[in-house]
Amino acid sequence: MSAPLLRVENLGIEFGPADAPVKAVDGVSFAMAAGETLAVVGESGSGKSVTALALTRLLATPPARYVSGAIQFQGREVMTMPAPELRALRGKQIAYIFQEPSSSLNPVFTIGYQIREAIEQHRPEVRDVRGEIVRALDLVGIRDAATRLGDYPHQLSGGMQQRVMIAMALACQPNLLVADEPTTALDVTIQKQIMDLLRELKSKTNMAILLITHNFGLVSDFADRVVVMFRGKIVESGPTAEVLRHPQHPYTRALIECVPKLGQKQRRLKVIDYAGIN
Amino acid sequence: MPASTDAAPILEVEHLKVYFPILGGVFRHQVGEVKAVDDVSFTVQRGETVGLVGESGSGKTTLGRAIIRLNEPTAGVIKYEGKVISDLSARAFWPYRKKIQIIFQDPYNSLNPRLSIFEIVGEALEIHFPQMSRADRRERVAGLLKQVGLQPEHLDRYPHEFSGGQRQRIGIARALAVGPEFIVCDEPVSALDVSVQAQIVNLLQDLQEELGLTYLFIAHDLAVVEHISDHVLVMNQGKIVEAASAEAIYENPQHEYTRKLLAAVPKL
Amino acid sequence: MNAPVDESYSQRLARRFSRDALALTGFWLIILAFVLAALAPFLANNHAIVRVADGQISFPVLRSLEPIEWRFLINVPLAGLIYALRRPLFRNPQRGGLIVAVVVIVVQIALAFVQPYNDVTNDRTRPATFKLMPLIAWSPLESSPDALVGPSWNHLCGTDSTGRDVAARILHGARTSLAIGFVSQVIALGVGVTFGALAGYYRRWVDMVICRFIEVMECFPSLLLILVIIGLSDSQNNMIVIMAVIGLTGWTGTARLVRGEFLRLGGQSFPQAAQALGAGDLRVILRHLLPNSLGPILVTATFGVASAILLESSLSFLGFGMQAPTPSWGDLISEGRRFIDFAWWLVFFPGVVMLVTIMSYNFVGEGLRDAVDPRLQVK
Amino acid sequence: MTTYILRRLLLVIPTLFGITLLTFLLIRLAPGNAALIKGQTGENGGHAMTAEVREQTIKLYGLDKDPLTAYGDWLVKLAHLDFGQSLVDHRPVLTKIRERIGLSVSLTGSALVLSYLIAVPVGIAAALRRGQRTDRMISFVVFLLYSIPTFVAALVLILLVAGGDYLNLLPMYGANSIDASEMSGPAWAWDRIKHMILPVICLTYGSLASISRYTRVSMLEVLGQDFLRTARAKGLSERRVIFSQALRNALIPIVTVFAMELPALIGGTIIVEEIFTLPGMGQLVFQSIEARDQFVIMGVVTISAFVTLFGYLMADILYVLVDPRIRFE
Repeated sequence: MSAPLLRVENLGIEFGPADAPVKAVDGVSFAMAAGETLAVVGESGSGKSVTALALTRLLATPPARYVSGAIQFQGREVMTMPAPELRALRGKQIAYIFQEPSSSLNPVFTIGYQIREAIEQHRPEVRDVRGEIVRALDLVGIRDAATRLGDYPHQLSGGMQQRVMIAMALACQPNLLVADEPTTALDVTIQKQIMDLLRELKSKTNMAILLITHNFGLVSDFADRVVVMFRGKIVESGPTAEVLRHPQHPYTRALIECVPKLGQKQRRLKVIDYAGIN
Repeated sequence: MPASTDAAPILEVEHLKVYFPILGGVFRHQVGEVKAVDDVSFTVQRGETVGLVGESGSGKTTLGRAIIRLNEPTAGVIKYEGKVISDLSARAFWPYRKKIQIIFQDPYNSLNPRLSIFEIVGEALEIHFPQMSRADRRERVAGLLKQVGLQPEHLDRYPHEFSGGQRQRIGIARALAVGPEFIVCDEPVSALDVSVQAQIVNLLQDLQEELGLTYLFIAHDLAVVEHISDHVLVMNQGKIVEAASAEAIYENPQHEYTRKLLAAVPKL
Repeated sequence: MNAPVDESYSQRLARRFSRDALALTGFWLIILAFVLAALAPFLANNHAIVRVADGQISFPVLRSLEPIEWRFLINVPLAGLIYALRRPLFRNPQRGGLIVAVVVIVVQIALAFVQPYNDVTNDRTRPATFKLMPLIAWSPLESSPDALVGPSWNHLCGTDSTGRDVAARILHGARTSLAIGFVSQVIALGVGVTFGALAGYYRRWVDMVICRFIEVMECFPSLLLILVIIGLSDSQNNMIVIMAVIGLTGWTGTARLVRGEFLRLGGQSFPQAAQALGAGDLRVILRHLLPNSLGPILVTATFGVASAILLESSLSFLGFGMQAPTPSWGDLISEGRRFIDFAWWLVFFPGVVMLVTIMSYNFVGEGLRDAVDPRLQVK
Repeated sequence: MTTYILRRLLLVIPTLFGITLLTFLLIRLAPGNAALIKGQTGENGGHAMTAEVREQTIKLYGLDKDPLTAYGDWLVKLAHLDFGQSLVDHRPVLTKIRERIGLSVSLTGSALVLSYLIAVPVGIAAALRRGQRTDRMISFVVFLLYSIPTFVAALVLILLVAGGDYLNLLPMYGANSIDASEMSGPAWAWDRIKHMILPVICLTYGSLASISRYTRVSMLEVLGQDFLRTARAKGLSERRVIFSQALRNALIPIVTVFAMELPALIGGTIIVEEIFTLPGMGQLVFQSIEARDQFVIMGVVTISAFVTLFGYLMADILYVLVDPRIRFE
């Protein structure tokens, strides 16, 4: 295999006062190959979202502080990248979709305009921007795309809003899509639609996906590899099937076991014994 | 339906409707109505857990709130221990507030941030047992905290000093303070991490065993509902589309919507 | 995020507030202004604080005090002392407030029988073996032979057209100005909180009616309304009338705010939990909703005090000020403006004092707003 | 959207009634008139009331009738904008107001525009540098200005730049020079502008604080929103993120707060017109209050309230027009 698409090494991010820092991310290292799907699984406060935002230095400093580490995307160092280059990376190479589609879209601009912004920013060569926007909306399964261009975000349902977010992210054909809990705010049936859409898009393009989630269930038939985070550290990583079937780390095991499973009625749920985790 | 139906049910809901008016037009007159709960009937036996599952907007929360009279029913009858409680005045309903209680979803805004844990849990006692002395109240609240897995030292702390799971325990202690028989659990674990969710679910089950409580357990997570419930009601657009035992819902779903819901749950 | 976990809401407020240097300075300046105003008779008076003559020690300044000043000087330290000692003194410290109230009322009744002295002696000129005069040895209403003289050691801020000491008048006028700001806002708060709470809690038609009422009141420019009310009434423009009129025309902002807070908090589940427990409306309002709206209420009240002091000065300028025994700062400034060409001190000193006070209130308000508004917290 | 606007228009009706009721009560309960109702003759605030004045007062406000009929009659008169005649010069109140309203409107209008032009950029600058020295400086300066009573500022300005001992750049008082009637068009306009500079400054500086602080809060609120993260993640420049994405959201509430400034500005004209002897509504109402010319007072009060109400109405409609969340409901 050639050089990895993304390599994160010893990433460390802190919040709070310098004398009593909260280590949100503590020595995290992982790599992704082009076209690969990697899932980062962890509970709230595990540092998974912070890691995702750090990939293009989207965390505001302050309050965040990058204390250590290197992030290489296609061989280029992101941590020291000057601002114009960084902006060219964001959206063009690495695109994001977020947890809450309703607050992630600007309420005062039409969805067409918000997609247009991305295209105009990164693909100035495109002549027929409108056609490109319609194509992007078509791709994510929004019917009558040409007439929905002028809609404002609040006129769409949550699932539709997330589709718009995906269309916006894909409009510049990024090499990496970071999906930060893309379905947490949505109902299960909508969640299934969005996940099916992502799976379909993944098969169409050679885009790598970094899926941030707290739900092991979403991971099993979606990700190639899994990284499990706990309190800012990676406690386990490996191929998805491997990790799910034979979790090595007690935290991973406990996390999988404490979730009730349909059709496997237990009398009591397993509870994570934090004292037993190093 | 349960095999042992000889005992009278603790709660009977018959043809319950909760409609909210849609005001519109220049004069804000009623131009329509949201049928949040639309002709719903079911019964709950003493000591069992009935799970109520549905997606957002299905009316499950409105149904739960109607039982404890946080929403006024539009039509239909709610009977508690055989007595109709849905048409009681606020004053006449008051005694039932000791018997029926509720646990809320969001552990972050269900506790008054300006009150200490003693004040929050003790308020229930202040309201229903005004003759109780402060010392007795403190003792009782300390006991309740222990019962839900917190320390009596937490008595004089404030909500923001607690984690989400601990707050949910405080909410449970508040509901237990008046000694209820029936508790509406309105998505009590939806906002929690999976590991904390397991703790709270176990706690609820322990309390049920210990105190003989009856639960109406509302959630959108089918797996959690299946785990905790004896019977499951599936709600969609204000109606109960399927009611069956927890096993049957999974083994042999009857309604198309239930099947769709089951299919959408990611499998590990 | 970086906050210590074990601090209460008010501690968190205090911490955020005290990070703001301007607000903190403003806060202490206001405290200073109130202390100076309370101690005005001891700071500017023609009675000596201590006087030794004919082998006798006397404290003439005490004889110059009005009954109300006596009450104030006895009650405030007394109340403070009882409150400070409530833990060692009482079995149940929670009742401390009640005991303070009882003691204060008893003292009030006792003092009602104290006859005021009507003492017009002037210790500045009276001979004595030893005397300690106040910092400013002039009473606010006393005329010296030197009219319209500039600042000097004798008259720190100069004298006015009838020879009265400007510094003494500013110091005593502080009471009037501070009281107007404070009392009028207490009135405005009372009305505003009541209407806002009713509208935000009961919603529906109550809200509808109250919102219309607020809108009606807001359509009248308050200065105009106050002028008309005072202009059309025949009563003497005493302090109470001015305070009441400013308060009764200035409550709409508070009402809107409280209404908004109640609507917001009503959507959260803790008031609903109380209702589910069978708590009555009054309990939900007073124990759950109101305490959680206090921060923003405090903010508007603070800004309100500043604008009330300004408003009163405008009234003085227009000739509709009050006829109080001691003039407000606004009165001093508008009296002085006729001589502004050559006696700058008449406007300058009261102007600066008023400016600093109003700014202090505004900075405190601004600091509080930054501290209480969760929407403004840095993410 | 249309129903929203119609509904807003409809809500004006109860407010209008409220305004008329309040003004009616003000007169009815004024001590002098209260005495008249009881049939007592006597003094009205030191001025002996002539029989003719008494009669007019009784007739206009229906003091001899029961309150309800009297209020009805008062409403009918209001509908015809009949405010009666001035007690001082016996001219119709409406005519007197009409002569003077133009000046006051241009005064408040220019002050409003000017304060927006200054305060909005200042507020944005403060928000972007929150907690830094610029923010604190701006905060200090706008509150310093706000804390100066209008009349003090006016006196100082006159002393410094108009006709006083220092600079003599601008006229001290009046809306025009004495010889203005002989001036040509442009010269007359320039003369008018020169007369307006100081009054407009005096009206403007006080409202800088509220508008700039409002802008700051509005902007800070938007700066914490998730969609700005989306915009940054798209690769937009920081300038674009703030001046296109954030500002558009922050401005929506700001453009509509102008109505809240109106009452303060109208109050301000009383002082400013009095000091600069400008023949506007503010001066009219002040002189009328001093002369206890109650018909003129009530006319001005009612019309000011109507104007403010119209401002609120415009603000609300503007809000609907600029905020897509309401526009497409």
